[in-house]
Amino acid sequence: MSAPLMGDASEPTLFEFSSPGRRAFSLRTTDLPDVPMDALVPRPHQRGEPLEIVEVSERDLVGHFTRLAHRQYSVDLGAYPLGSCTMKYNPKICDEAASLRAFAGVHPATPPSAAQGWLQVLVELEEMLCEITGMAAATLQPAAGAAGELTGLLLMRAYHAAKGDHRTRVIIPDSAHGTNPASVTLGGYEVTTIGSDERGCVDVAQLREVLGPDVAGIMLTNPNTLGLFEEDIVEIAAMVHAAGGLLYYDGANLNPILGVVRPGDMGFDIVHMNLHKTFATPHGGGGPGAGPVAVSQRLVDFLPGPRPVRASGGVGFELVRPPASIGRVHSYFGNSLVLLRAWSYIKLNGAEGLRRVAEIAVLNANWIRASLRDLYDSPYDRPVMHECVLSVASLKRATGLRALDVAKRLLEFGFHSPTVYFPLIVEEALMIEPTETESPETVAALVVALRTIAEEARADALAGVALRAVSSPRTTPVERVDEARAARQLVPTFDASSYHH
Amino acid sequence: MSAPLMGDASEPTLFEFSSPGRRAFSLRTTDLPDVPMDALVPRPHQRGEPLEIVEVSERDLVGHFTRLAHRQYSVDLGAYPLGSCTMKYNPKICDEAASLRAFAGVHPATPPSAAQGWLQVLVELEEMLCEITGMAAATLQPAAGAAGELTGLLLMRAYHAAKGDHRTRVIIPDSAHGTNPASVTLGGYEVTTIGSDERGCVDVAQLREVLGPDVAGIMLTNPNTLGLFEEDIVEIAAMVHAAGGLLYYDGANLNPILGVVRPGDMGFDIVHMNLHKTFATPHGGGGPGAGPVAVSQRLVDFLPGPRPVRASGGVGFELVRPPASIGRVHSYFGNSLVLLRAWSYIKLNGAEGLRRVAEIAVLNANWIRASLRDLYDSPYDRPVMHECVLSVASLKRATGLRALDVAKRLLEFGFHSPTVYFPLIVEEALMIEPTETESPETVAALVVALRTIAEEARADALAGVALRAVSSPRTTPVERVDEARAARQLVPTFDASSYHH
Amino acid sequence: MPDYVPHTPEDISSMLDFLGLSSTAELFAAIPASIQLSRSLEIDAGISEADLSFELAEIGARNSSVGAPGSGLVCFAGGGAYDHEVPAVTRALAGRSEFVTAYTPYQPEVAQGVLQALFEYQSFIGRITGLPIANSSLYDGSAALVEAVNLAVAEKHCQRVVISRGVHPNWREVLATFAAGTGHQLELAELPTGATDWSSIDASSPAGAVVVGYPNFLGCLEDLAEARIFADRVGALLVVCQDPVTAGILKSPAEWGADIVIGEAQAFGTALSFGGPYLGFFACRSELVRRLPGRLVGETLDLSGRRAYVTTLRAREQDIRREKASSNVCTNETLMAVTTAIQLGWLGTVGLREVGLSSARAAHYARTVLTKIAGVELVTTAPPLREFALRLPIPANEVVEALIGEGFLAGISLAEGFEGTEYEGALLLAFTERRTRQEIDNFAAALARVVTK
Amino acid sequence: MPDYVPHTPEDISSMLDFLGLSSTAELFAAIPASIQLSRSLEIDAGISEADLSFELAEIGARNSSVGAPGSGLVCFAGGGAYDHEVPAVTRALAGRSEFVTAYTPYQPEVAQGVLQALFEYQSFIGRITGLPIANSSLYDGSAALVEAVNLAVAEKHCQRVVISRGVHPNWREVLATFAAGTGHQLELAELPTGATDWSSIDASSPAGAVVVGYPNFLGCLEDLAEARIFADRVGALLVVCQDPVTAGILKSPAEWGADIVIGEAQAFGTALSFGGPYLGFFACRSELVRRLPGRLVGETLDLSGRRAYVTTLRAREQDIRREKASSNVCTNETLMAVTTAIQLGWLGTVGLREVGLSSARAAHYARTVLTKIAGVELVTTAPPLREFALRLPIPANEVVEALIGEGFLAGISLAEGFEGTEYEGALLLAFTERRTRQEIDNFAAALARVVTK
Ligand SMILES: Cc1ncc(COP(=O)(O)O)c(C=O)c1O
Ligand SMILES: Cc1ncc(COP(=O)(O)O)c(C=O)c1O
Repeated sequence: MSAPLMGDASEPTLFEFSSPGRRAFSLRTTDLPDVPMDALVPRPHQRGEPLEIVEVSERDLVGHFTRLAHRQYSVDLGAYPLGSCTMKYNPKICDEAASLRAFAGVHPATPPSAAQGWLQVLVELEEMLCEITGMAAATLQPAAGAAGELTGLLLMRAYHAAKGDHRTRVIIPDSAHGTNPASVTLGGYEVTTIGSDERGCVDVAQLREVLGPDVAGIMLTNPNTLGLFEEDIVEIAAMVHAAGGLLYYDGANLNPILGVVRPGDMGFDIVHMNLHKTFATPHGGGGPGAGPVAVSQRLVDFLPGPRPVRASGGVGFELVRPPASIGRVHSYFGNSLVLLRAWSYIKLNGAEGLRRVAEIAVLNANWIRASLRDLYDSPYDRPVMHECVLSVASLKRATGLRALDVAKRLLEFGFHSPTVYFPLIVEEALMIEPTETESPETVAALVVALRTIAEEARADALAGVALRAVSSPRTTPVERVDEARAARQLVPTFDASSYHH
Repeated sequence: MSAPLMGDASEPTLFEFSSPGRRAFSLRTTDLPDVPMDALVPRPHQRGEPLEIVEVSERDLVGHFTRLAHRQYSVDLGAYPLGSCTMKYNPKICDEAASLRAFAGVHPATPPSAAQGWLQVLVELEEMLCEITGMAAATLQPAAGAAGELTGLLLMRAYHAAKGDHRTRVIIPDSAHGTNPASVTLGGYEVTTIGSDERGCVDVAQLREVLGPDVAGIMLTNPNTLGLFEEDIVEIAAMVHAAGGLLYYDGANLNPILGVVRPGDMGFDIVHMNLHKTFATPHGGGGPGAGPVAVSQRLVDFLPGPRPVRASGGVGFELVRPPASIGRVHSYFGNSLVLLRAWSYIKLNGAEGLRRVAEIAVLNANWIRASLRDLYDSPYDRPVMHECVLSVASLKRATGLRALDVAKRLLEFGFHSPTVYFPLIVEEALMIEPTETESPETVAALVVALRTIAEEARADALAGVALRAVSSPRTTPVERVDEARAARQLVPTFDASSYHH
Repeated sequence: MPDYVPHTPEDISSMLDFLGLSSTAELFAAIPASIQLSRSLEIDAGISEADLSFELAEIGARNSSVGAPGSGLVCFAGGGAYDHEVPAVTRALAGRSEFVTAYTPYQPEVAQGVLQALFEYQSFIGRITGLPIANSSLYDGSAALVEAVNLAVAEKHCQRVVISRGVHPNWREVLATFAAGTGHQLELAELPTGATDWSSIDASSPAGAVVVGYPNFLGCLEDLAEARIFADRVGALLVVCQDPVTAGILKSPAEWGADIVIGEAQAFGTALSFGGPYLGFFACRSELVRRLPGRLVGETLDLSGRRAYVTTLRAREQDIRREKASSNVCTNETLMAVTTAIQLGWLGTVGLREVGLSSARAAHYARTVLTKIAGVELVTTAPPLREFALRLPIPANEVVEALIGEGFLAGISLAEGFEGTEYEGALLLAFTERRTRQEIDNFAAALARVVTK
Repeated sequence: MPDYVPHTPEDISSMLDFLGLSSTAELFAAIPASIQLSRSLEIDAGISEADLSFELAEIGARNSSVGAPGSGLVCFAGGGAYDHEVPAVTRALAGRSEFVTAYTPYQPEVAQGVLQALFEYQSFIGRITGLPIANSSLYDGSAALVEAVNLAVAEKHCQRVVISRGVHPNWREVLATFAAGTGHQLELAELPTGATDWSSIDASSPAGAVVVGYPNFLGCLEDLAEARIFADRVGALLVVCQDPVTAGILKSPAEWGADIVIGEAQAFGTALSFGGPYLGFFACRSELVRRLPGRLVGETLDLSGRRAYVTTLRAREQDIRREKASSNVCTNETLMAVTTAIQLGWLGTVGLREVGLSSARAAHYARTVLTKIAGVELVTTAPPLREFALRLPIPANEVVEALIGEGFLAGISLAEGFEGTEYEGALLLAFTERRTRQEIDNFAAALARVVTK
């Protein structure tokens, strides 16, 4: 198997580098007696056939994964304006923090007396997140946003149950992220979807209609997924509370409100945060994340346990179980190393730094919106918060250009694509989130690229030729990928592959 | 300034990302009194204009150098068969060794009592290198091969001088690496070049002619740069010694002789080694290296100092000055972290591992030679050691294909090029060194690529069209680079650049 | 303090100008003034990176870490979190910024690196579990368990779940937490010998899932044939929580008839990390693929016919199916899956077997040595493999505390999840290929001192 | 033991077959049997990577390192090797395997990464020294000094070299070592005040090079105007050994009239590393470019007209010019040059100035505090900057040994290169932006204890 690099051949799977007898591993010398297999494993449990996984040299292992890395876009390579994902630059110092032996080498079953450093970080992080959100306490256990949502819904359920109040429905706007309705179902509730009004905000009238004694609560994203702040939030909170419901804040995108406004002050009872977005934990290609959930005072007793707290004696830290705890939601304390990164990030930025994040994230997003609204539709034509949603609808009618084509063509300009086709309520949506770490120059270059794509489409349509964007990308490691084929002829593992060489 | 990535635009210089007021750095809080400049620096020494270097954000810094890295070939990306360079895979554990605080954090002025670990590594490495080369002692100070050569020549000079013997010439074969003659000049000697015979080896008759009382010594590379073992070495050694000269072994390429044959046993008096080749220190894009020099007993007293040795008391290690030391050849102890890597590499491989390196390096090289000699010329058609030199001469005459074109076209197949036009005694030379870490599959793929290139050239010539190889490479980060222009219109810094944007 | 935002004051004012604004405060005009924060956050001022390093060192010194060459505690704790070898090469490759700073692979054309690595991860998990389908990661072992039970319940339309007490007690607790939402009914099967006794469970009413560990939390080898028979009797899917490190020496759960195999794969290259991020793996039979939770990468072609990878069968997922999705998982543990693919590549066929064998060998030796100490005895009789629980003359939690001072993390003191059983207060020890004879002998001596004090 | 060679026994035998050989031993048939090694090397058997880690930890524990947050010695030693801040970002970028595992950029089409980084390094060095030409690295400060003198001597056809005693004593020694080959005659100018006194040197006969430090080894600011006058008087090129960390606050050597500026750039991102690998920088006036030692990267175009970089004016180099080359250097310190480009990008204009200022500020404070200790006094009167030498009541080497036990690397005890001068036995201290008031106060207290004991 050769090792294609600069050329445009694809990279073989690791399995195709395998050859019996090759090895990369070496292990400690243990000097342990060499007990025969039969003394270690009863016959019926012993494997018959050896388990063949792969046999490669360290050299081929390194070549393979280094080449794979060269086939991968990342924040470190360039701008990644995926809406709702907050792909900001992540300080390298946080990577180093997470690789310190003194933290990374601690076993989760270490008794609290020997893990005081970890407990301190967790408690301090909880305190800082509560200050940021304006809440009373938080659990750091949920491993990602969706896990936080479900935890929040179980807290809601426990709260109502403790009052003997049986409620069955949770209200979600149609612009919500898909995890919200999915979490509601797993939380044992029914979803009631409500629409957005012409401003792109919750339709308050509709909300009033669906509120009732069976409503456990409402889940809101604010700013919502259109990048718009729900201006009626105070009124909404009063309405929901009046109906006996709780307000859940999807804080996946906390970036634009840091130091500006706090969910607790808006009237929310439960807030989850995506530390892997706002607090600069790199996204790892799809995780790990961390989705802490902060709550108002009335929900504190229900939080998951064990919970790191300041020791009752005043010195040090200990683990406690809240009196009416819903129980664990993670094997241990959550994604601790992600939590350590977030702690580090907040320490580095401080109060002013965090507010600056919000200001510039919002400034960048508005600048982009203002620079593109003549060429792309701006469905709810108002200033935005940290991201803006544009639409390719008019361009599509005029030229055939789709949001997907814009996304693919943009790759050829050296940028990652925005989020497309979300939120679902906007036709041919492009959801652009520049974040605060991209410079004005980079943001301007992104605008130029997006303008070029629109203008190319117009020119091509006028000339009656096929749109350039439809055959893009061509300068990427592979050309446009056949997604339908993947689903039709499922090849989920190398063993199921038809490409044996 | 935008940040081009997947596209084929070139990457701006860091200076072009600069904008006044941007910053990446942050420093420790020192709480030191804020003394005014005039109290720190006398007026005449104070800078007038501020020194402007660059002002960029950490985000742009990371983006820039990550994109530069994506424009760079490396061993970790694929095979790098550069002859005479031994671009083998370097175990990652050695990188970790070199980054350990306990080693990397030691100041060179630390007293020996507080640097015993370092001295132990240096002494043990010296001992292992002496065993590998069959010599009595070594200095680890030279920072690279050429520095080792010069050190060796100064040792030669000191040796003769101590005997009151004034000699003026050093003999070097015409196949020698360019550093050899350059070092001879700096060592204060004149170069006498001798030719190679039809076997590609030292012309013994010619050597006999040039030997005389003014000859300080001879520098030999064995195997020589044709990849051939100097079969007459025993006779040569006897001749040179009889004439009162010393034998210098250019051991830059020690790979093929590890555990097989030792320069000391061949009769050499001085040996330099390139640890950055044989002992798996990554080459760093052109350094750092390490070029220890090992010597026979009669030269030990002349070695550079300070020299780490086992303490005379028997416990621990100390620094001594050899009685007739030529003096320091490095600011401190040499490229210590490179030395630590080499120590680690030898420890990992052990005696059998090192011999295996030699065997497989030689096996791979011979396999390549045998697989290509029908299409490329094999000027000295004999089995080789760790590398083989082929020639494009016949192909050039038949088709116009040059060694340079082969090199450039090979890049498109995902391989680095071999060394070209060296050694100088072979017309249109391709010098191929696969090393032992490339698998048979990779070596075979390299052969296929080289065969394809030759066959393409024949086909193109037959068809009377321009050779494909002449316009290659096209799939690389830049196309063929205009070297003449670089020399003609020298632009050695950004400030001298005509590309201000 | 460091500043990760590139905008200079001039940048800001020219951008504000363009927007017709005169201050950044105006950017937030849509937010009612009544709720805007009128003060600074009460968070300390930012500190420099250098100062942070010193603070991290100071706080970190209050932790006892394990496994560092030449320092730290020697680790005998396990329970889903193990001190296995992580070579430099795994750290170097998994730490590459292209993997670390990428998002979920939404644009496959520029995400082939992550996608192919995940495809290879799925292929490895397929081989280790013996099943044809594996997803591309879940949060941790507990999350994988929850998803497995949800799948089984949905498939069988039956919310009764029979779970062995031999499944990790924390995972069982997570399952119970989430059952408050789903309404699943959980029933516990006991461990008289250390292995599960299904006979005491009512087999006359149906169940959706039967869940068992292999080896189980107490380190015992379960008779999966019996578990399979029991699952068939109650019409349930058989969910096996596998210790994947044992895959090289044990029959695969699929061979025993498992329908779903899940577990924790921290052991393959991920640091102990005080419990996270870890890696939940999930594999199942082909028929179940349309209920698979989480992401699945499939092989396909690009327009020019080259092999390519993409996330597929996405119609199961929450962003498309919303409240009808097979799971709510979105962000998962991709980087740990990539790490695992690298680590398994490093171990290879021989290494994986060797790690399993060496771990079992160390446990075997330690059992012999430790049970020679007066008052120390094995609490289980079922066959052990690389973990085992000991009854000690004094409470296990005291022993653990005492031995930290001697340089050992002695194990896990069994409490939660074993209340009222014979295992409460026992010490659970785990062994990996990194434990040497010397370490075990030293540990035995220290343990003997502590329990006879 | 690990095996980094991929060949299986089957691979080997089939390759041997193809070559018509029956054993690997036959591959070495060209080597006379009489000299072939008939035994194994007497080197221990290979050990595993894990075992190596333990061995490294054990040996490393016998070193006292400096500067680690929260542990190690607090560093007051300098002399060309400084404890400056190295941020995570520099380590991360300079550690990328594309930079680390590349060779010298012989094929520019696939080496634009290293070439452009070197071009940027050259540009930085140009600005720091104030000169238009900089090469792409030499081994260390001493090698740069040797090359500078060689260039000057060749340019001026005069082997007399006048060098200030204020140049690093180790570098002076290296220069002397190599002068045995070149035949240069070295003459030392003394430092009565701590700065160089050229007046006692014979100015009537010509010289090729005049060499001076800025600031010099004792930390003093030399009057470069005087040095320039002296160099002109003897017809020599003026070579200045610059501490580049001071460039942000001091007039550049070029402004003072230097022809060649060299020095050690370890301070910009490279670890102390027990003395290497370090980085010798080299800059000169344009007219001297054809004698420039080492590699030079230039900007050019590719065939399609895009900006590209390549090593240029290669006719100076040994592989082309052989015995007539301007230098024998081949492998240099590219990775450290790349590191420096990254580090200077991180520092930027403001950071570079700040580092210089803070270092000077720390030295200023320390001078005040330390000279209050009875019997401790400054040995120089020339203006100091960020280093200075103290006379102590007891020998400096004893003080250094004693203070290691108290957690300090107190400085360099002056001996070699200062024999017989008033500086012999003094303690040379250096300061960087990483030294805090607290550290200096603690150090002063410890020093007072030691010298009054
Ligand atoms: C608005 C919103 N809510 C919830 C989520 C889910 O978070 P996670 O992916 O961490 O589960 C996301 C992120 O994808 C999001 O953008
Ligand atoms: C045969 C030979 N001798 C000497 C050298 C010079 O070594 P270095 O580049 O380390 O100075 C080399 C390497 O380039 C070489 O291949």
